[in-house]
Amino acid sequence: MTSDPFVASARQRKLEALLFAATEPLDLRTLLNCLEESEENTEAVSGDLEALQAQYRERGVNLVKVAGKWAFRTAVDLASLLERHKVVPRKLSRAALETLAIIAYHQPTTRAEIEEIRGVATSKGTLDVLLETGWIRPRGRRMVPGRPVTWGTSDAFLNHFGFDSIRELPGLEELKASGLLDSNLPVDFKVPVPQDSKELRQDELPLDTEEEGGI
Amino acid sequence: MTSDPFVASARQRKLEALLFAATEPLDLRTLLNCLEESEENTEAVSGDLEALQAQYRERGVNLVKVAGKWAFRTAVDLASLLERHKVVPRKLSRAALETLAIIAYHQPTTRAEIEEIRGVATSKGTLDVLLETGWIRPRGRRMVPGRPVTWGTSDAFLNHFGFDSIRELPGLEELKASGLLDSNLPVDFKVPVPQDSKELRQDELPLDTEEEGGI
Amino acid sequence: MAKNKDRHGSGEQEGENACHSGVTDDNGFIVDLEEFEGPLDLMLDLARTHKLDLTHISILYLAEQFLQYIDKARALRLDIAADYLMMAAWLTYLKSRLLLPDENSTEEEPAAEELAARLAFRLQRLEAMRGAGEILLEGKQLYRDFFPRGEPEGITVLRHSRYEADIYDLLAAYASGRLRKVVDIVRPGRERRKVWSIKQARQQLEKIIGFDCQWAPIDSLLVSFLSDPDEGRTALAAAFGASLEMAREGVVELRQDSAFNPLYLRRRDKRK
Repeated sequence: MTSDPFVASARQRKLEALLFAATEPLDLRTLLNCLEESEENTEAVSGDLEALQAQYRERGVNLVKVAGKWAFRTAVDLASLLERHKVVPRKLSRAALETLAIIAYHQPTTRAEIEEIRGVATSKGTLDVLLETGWIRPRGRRMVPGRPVTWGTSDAFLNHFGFDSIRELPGLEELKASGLLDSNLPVDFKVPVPQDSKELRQDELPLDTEEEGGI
Repeated sequence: MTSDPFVASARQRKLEALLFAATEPLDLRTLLNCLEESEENTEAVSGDLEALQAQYRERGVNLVKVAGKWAFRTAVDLASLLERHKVVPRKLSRAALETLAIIAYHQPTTRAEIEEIRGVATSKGTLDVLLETGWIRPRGRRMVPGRPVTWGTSDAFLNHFGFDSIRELPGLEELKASGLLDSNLPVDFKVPVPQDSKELRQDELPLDTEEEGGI
Repeated sequence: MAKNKDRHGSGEQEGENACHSGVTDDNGFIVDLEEFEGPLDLMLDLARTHKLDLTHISILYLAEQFLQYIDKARALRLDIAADYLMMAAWLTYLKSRLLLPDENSTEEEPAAEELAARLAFRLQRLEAMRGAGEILLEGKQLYRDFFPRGEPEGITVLRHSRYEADIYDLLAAYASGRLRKVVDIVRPGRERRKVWSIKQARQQLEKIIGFDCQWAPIDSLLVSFLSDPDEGRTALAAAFGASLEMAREGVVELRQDSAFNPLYLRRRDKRK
């Protein structure tokens, strides 16, 4: 019966309470003191501690001896249980959304190109946040001086936004029709047809393996 | 044999570890979350907690339910052993203690009602002292002219006095039966039952957020 | 009465309490109103001193005690707070109602017995609450009678971010970002190029004629440079001025077949 009370002697109960309430591991001498037991009972108290240790051996809480002192500790195999994972929903900043969209439409694209399109410098944080979302990935390096990383979207991006293919992103006419883009745009205003093929383009070099994931 | 290991199921071990490690009482929902158990197992986990409670009944450490949450606490009969962990609480003035009792037994109650019962004006300091203990909290506002704040006890109150629910207040039944919890006349004989539920009563309005904690 | 002893014993108290040292009457009874928290408190104290049972209370007797006490305080010229005097007045009234037959009582006024019962109830209730507070303190308390774990490991909460964005946000951010850039280009253009300078027009013409020696109408040459059609007029005017200047310098040749016809321009062939 797991619900039977398990039995402890009066002294074991006291030891249990003392060790539970203690703010640090306690040595035998301190325990004897607290129990107001004489030195003669050192052996007996020691025996009780070992008995308690045995009783708790298979429990979620163990009685352990560290540096000669006794303490209750949660069982080592249950450590992961003591980490509660909490998922915090977070909204992407406008800058991050815009950068993500530019990467989606203009991929493969470099940071410099993103900045050129946005007209402002992209902070390192923005790309970091996007990397954390798992929606963008470094694809390769552009064959230009400096070999900047080219960015593209991942399958996770398609997944999150519910696209079967990147080509389902609305084009210029659809954006105009939805009212998101003004219809009086300059004639040369273009929205590229996005493509996220896994193969590198002619002007892309593979990422060095050790640099993958870096900026 | 007192040194036989006492047996616990895998889930009981986990519950034990969680409750031992926790810095505050945990409710069933939190425990289910930590165990990654589905809602369906609420009953089973609840059963395990009761089994644990029974297992620890005669130990130096007990599993108790306070304010609807579970926590390990040292056995009450061993208090004298733990003298050095005692925290001497700030002594409440007679006025503060009386006010606390009135709030506990008559909640939700307004300052005017407290004054009616005590027959004197309540100084701002009295409520401040009680707020400082964390045992009382402003609940809402009474739907009467002036919209006075209604006061009630907090979970910290239950926690401190070791009650699972406000219904465990000593002498509550007797006071109720004698009609002494009625803030009106005995002839009216409508006996309010103290309740500290988070939901507001019909005659309570929510506090404005910015006023929370104020008098 | 422990309370009186305590209070008297504490002697010099701060503030308003300090001026009222206790005054003992013949029975060793101390008159010190400052010790009480209002008339109800005083009455409860009197009831206890005179061993009155609040459940079968003799309100009349208690009222007399109260009035005597106030009289004593008055004789000793102690300051008496208004609420005590009010209570005294009310008790005098109650006493008279209780003593005299209720001949001229009206429907509106509650019976004297009811008034007395109300007072008895209030006293009982206050005493009950006082008792409840004491019982509460005598009960089990955390860190006095039971203790939590002294050294809890704690449960660590690891926060993971889950980013949320919907397709509308994404497209709106893209569209507004692209539009912002368009506005960036066009707006300063409009302001700056509202009026083309001759110098500006000449720079443009020099670029164009650099790689073409064919006759070309000035207006159509300029069109490719205009992002805003409204600028046509000022551009043409400036270009006309610039072309005259360039013709004078021998860089270009100009031709117009007749008045109001298109004005043609070409680079002068240096080999000629």
